[in-house]
Amino acid sequence: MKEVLLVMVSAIFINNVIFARFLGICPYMGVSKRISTASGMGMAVTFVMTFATAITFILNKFVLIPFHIEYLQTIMFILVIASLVQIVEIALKKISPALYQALGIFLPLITTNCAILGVAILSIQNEYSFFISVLFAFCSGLGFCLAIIIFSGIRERIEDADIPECFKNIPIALITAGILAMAFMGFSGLVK
Amino acid sequence: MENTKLIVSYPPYTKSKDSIEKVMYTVVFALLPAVVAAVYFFGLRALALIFVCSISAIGFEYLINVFRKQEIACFDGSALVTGILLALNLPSNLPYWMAVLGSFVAIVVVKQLFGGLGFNVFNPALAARVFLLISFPVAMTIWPIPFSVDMQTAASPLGILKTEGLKAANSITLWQAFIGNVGGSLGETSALALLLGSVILFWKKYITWIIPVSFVGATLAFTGIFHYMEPLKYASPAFHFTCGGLLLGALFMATDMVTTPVSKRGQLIFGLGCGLLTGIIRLFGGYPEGVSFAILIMNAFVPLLDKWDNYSNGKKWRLTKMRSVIVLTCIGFFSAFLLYMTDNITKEPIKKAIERVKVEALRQIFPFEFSDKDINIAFDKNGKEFFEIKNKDNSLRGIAVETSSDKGYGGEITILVAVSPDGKVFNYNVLSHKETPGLGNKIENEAFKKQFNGKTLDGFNWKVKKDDGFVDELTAATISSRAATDAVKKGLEVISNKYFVENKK
Amino acid sequence: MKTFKCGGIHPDENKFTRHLSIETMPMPKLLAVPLIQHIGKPAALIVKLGEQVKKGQCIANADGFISASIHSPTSGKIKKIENHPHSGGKFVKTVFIESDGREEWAEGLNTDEIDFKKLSLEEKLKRIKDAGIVGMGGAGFPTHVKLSPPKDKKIDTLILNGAECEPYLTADHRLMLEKTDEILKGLSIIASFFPDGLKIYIGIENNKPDAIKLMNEKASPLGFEVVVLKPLYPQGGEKQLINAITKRTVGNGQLPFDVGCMVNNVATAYAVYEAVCKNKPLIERVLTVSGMAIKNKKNIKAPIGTMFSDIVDYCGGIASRTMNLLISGGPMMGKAQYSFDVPVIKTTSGILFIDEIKLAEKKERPCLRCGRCEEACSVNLKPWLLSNLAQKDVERTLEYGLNQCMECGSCAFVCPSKRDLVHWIKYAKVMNANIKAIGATERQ
Amino acid sequence: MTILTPILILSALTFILGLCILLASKKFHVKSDPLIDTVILMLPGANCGACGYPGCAQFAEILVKTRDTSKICPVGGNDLSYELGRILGIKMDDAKPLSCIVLCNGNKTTTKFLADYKGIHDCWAVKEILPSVKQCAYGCVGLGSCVEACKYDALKIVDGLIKVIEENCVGCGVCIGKCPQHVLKLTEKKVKKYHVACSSVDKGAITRKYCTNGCIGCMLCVKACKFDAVKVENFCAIIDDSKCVNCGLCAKVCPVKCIHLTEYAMASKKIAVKKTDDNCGGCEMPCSVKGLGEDGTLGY
Amino acid sequence: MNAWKEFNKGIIKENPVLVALLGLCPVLAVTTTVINGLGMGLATTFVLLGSNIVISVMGKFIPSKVRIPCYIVIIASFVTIVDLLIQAFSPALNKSLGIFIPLIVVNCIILGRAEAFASRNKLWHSILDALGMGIGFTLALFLLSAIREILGSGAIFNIAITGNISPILIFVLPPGAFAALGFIIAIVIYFTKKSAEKNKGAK
Repeated sequence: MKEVLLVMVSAIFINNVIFARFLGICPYMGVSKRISTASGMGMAVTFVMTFATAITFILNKFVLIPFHIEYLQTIMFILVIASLVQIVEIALKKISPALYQALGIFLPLITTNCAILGVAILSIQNEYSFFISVLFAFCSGLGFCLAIIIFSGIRERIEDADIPECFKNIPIALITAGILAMAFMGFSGLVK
Repeated sequence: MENTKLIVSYPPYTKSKDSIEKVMYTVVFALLPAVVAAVYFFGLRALALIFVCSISAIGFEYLINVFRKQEIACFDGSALVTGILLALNLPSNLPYWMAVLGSFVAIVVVKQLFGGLGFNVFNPALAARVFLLISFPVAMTIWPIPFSVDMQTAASPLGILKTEGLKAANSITLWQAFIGNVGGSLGETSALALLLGSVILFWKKYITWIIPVSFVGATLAFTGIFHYMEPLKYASPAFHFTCGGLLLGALFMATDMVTTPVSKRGQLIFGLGCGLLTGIIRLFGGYPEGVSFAILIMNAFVPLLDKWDNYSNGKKWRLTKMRSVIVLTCIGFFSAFLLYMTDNITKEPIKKAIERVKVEALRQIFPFEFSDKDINIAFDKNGKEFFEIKNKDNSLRGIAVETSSDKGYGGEITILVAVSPDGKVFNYNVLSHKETPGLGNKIENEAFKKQFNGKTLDGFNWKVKKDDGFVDELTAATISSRAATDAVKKGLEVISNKYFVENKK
Repeated sequence: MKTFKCGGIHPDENKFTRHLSIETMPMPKLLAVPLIQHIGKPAALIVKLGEQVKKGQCIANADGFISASIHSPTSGKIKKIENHPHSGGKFVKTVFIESDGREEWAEGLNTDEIDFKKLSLEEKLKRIKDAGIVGMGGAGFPTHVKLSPPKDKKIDTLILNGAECEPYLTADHRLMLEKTDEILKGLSIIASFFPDGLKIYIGIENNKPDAIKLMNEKASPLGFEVVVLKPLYPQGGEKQLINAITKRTVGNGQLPFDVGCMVNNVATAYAVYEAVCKNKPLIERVLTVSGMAIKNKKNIKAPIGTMFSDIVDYCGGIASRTMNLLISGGPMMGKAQYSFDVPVIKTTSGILFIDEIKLAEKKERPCLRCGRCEEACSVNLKPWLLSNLAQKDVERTLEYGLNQCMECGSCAFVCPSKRDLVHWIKYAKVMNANIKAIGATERQ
Repeated sequence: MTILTPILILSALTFILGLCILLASKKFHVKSDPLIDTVILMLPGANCGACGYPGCAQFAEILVKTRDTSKICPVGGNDLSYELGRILGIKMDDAKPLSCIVLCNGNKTTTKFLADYKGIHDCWAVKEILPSVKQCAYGCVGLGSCVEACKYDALKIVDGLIKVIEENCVGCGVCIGKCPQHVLKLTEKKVKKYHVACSSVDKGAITRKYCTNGCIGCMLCVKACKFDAVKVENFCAIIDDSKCVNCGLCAKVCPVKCIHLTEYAMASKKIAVKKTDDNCGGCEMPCSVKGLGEDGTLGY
Repeated sequence: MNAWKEFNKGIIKENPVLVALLGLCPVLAVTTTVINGLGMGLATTFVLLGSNIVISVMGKFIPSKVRIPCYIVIIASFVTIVDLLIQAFSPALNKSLGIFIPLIVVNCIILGRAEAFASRNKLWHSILDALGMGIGFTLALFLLSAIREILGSGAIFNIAITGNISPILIFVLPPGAFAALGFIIAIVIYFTKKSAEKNKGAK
């Protein structure tokens, strides 16, 4: 039980996927203009990340290791993730157009999102068991969600402040992310 | 009568005498007791530091106003308040250039870049303090002792609690901490002065009572629960109340109007959140002082706390036919073939590379030269790898083993220890660590490592000087030094019970 | 001492003219009577250019349900009818009457007092309607409409509003001191419109002790209860006064008669007395002339239609060259004027001449999100949120209770950054009305 | 043998995944008309509502469904209509390019200011407390509510008066509704365009008091115009676009110089006219009319 | 389009990191020292070059429906090659870049250039474009890592230069990375806007 708690707290707060590991910065900067799109993106990333980590773990355990083709790890993972995203998207469009309306536009963005592949590879490198690595992926997704929702809250508030001309949107967003990362460093060393 | 030029604007025409200048200068007035206490305890250097911070804050704001062709608003007191608050957060012996850098970050980056007064999301003084704390960990965590004439330094009560544990921290009486006769940054030591100053703010209603009360309440509750559960391990809430930056943060930092929620409900959640986070970081976190981080994190939640939003619509997506399956498959086919070939070519080099890294490490820690051939890898019962260096007549010249200790400040430290046949340590080499750069990573440099040379397992107390061992620890990195000593000791134990016990037996 | 529970501010009172008794102003040569002096449709003109009219003769009839008729304040000739500046800030069709000095009343008007008990309800209502009586507190809602609320609404309390919380203004205060009996008669006339068993209060703020003492002596025998109120702005507002006296809160979108209350201004009660007992139409009113920049401050009873310039001459002219703010009404809810030839109308409760207000310096600073305007708002809205939304996305302001705002000005008063919150809220109201109008035209 | 294992595995994986994608797209196929999307891509996408529909997407949908030739996107103008027609296989009638003009010329020099207004810089906000910042209550207030509304930034404030930048104006008409004084008007983009730059309905004497070149309703232009394209309605002259031939005679006779000429370079089709005494042949008009342009051309 | 303009555009005018703001993940993560920065830059350039060549050659055959998975597979194979090469020949670089080498696959620049440019243009232009983009990317990495190393750890190419003034450690840590990149991009926008006004004015 303690180990589960450990993994959860470290994945969400300490080595947060954005602030400590620098994974998934492109969608983080791109999609966080408004809180509604940001939360949509957060949920989509969490969902796909958990799903992808589960499948890549199985793939790794039953295909890569027995056949000693670890070097195919990157290509197999990314292939699975890309196709998975496309299939999920088509299914979503048919089953529930409303949910698709909320999450649909983010799915193509996810294929080029470093966080998904990053978390999958990290969970392999850390040699977690199946349950722990899925939990790790889910909590990293939550960490991403937490970071992007706070960030979009701030960006929406400073949208019409008179920021100097050359600092509008992306540079000021980067500086805000910097200060947020500084704040989250408070959690470092939390887990003994 | 016709010629009088009438001014027309929208009602109301009489306005209260309240203004931004009045608010800000009242806050400055409320900070005076803390400033006086600081100067009383830490001498004129404190006054100079406060002066430097305020002047540079106002100066930077003036430059920004001129640069962005805005009308000059740097004397409206907000820059002065930020300057003083920043100064009260710093140790009194901080070099001046760091203080000026801090006020640059506070005024230019955190406040003006976000759009100036009223638009900044993070509390400028606080963000600057955290910036300095992370950038200069050494300078910011050494606090001069009050009344000390030659600037002797010691850790703040919280620092002692974090590194030495409760026993040492209890030596400071609560009353001393309350009036401020204890190590710490300028403003946070004397709780009495802070409370005195805040009375005027409460009376003139410039700060709401909700945030300070909920903030301090949540912190005391959190620390209280843990104190109740394990009185030996965790300090009492009273200790947490008087020591550290809790009061300075709750009364002056967390109640900054611009960066806190407007609605009462939002302020309550903000206060509770700050209190909880402070408790977590103080009891479990890496940094001794949690208030600054807690408030910064809660500042990020403020837009959400009083957010309002409407939902935006999505976009369509399209797909086509069968041909794609075939093409995808053959691409997969070709890439697999390509990768197989590369793996074949690079398989040996990779193995050799890993070998070379190990040999490289070995060569560094053994004082004598040896060729690759002399290395022989032996295994003990539970499969632990040992590197034995053989002489020409394959008698033993040295043994090396990889051990690790997870008591490091940032987590696990793995090292490679080299020992002579008769159990004396030659040297060790740190393979991986997550210690804080600049502090903990000093366990890698020679000065620290030389102490272990020639030491044997029994006959020496394998502890740091603080726990009356022989290793004198790195200043402000006691935990890392203790972890390194522990790892070397473990290496010696493993080697001794493999080789020496067998020989003895 | 009672007061309303939510919000409220304490502007400094500056009631300089509280000791000066009311002076009747001589009839000026030229009078300008605009056709909009009340809430509702403008009155329909029934006189022609150059026609000779008598004092008190009706020159424009009420047009539609919510409207009020307008009477000639003097006997004389209609000089011209044209668009003329109005104290509300817009150009309004105005009738100019040149007085011939004879002050000859039209027949049947200005009779000596008769006992109102003899008249039937319809008769009393007809007299009030014909006299063109409107709420004199500043709103200007036609009283005859107010006195006939919808049948299903039961009224059980009647409140006489003597609060007068606006700074500088002392007209109601002086009226209560000098015309106490007439006001009480007017109040009982109003009370007679409702079933008996009606509780009647008279709300007076504590800063008028003499009025409270006098009213107590005169009112208690008649069974009216005088309630002493703690001085707090905007206690004069209907919702706030009802909450202060009866602890009932008039919710969002509700009107006073929804909670069984009826509020009338002191001056309105006096005008009702004159209309019913003396059959005199509303052609003059008491107002305060005050402010640093006027030579001698006065409480005057001026005929409707007197130009501000005539009043300035009567009060001794402008005291200082740097006077640059002329306000019709109080400093909190009144409107600044851009010229002196603006006429007094039925709802002008005061004229202020303020000197060298450095409005230029009071530049708008960024909002500090201090939340003080939220505390001050007496209908608990969020003025800072409404003014931000008004600049960004006007339609959303309706969700945050824009239409509850009565523009009392408390939020702009307390704001440390001197932001024009009330102006932005008014701007939001106008834009939403536009959007609704455009929506309506598109639907046809 | 070991070479085969990775190849087989990877190919198998790609095959399975390809198959899944195909199955998924077959089973979950959703019908959607690609034509609407191509039309949406062609439209300017400013969602300005000039075509009468709230957004370009809705305009495209209705255009594709009804194939109604009268539906025009004024912003796109002729070439867009031609393009749409080609795609939808129908002949669209060409859209007349529109442009916006200001019916007021009351800037700092020509008119006096009413009072020192201190408040929100927005025309609607002024109307709440003052008839207008300037003494003329009908003219342009000049605080730029329309400038903010214009997506193509074709309007700008020049010393207290709105000035239209012809090249940028696409005639979407969003600014018309945004002006409290209704002094902005959409007119056809002709080569030369005369319009009366005033909308004050006061009598001449009063107008003259507060504005040096406001229309005083002196009827001189009505007399001068051969095509009775000008008429005066309650003391303010109005030019009827359909009848006006832009000969410019009324502008010359106007005593207060209140009829202004705007040149539209884009729409100019200069016609060289032989200058003869009796009949120039250009426009079947007796040549005595001196209204021709300086370079002897008559813009249509 | 002449060759030089094709090559040149990637470096300054359309620099993938500073102007198009693509591929920020590796840029922020590995630029703690200049060597890492350059290492990552070169690795990415190699992958970009390889994938652009292959994709521009096969551009016509790939059906539009599955073009993303195809491009990803091609890029992934190049990335794995680079990964194995680095592990073989410079373990130090491998240790410091760590997880970010496999992550080049999802680097938006490569997929972006492949989809936007390589699949539509001839081989020669694709190569030039790849080289231009690669060098632009490496330049940006070099710039950012130089600043971070000098300010953060007081050294350049791991040789200490700032002597006794204690370095500002935050630049080596994540917050410093975000802020430094933010400032650089702001300066780039400032100058591009200024030069745009200058030649607009001139025109």
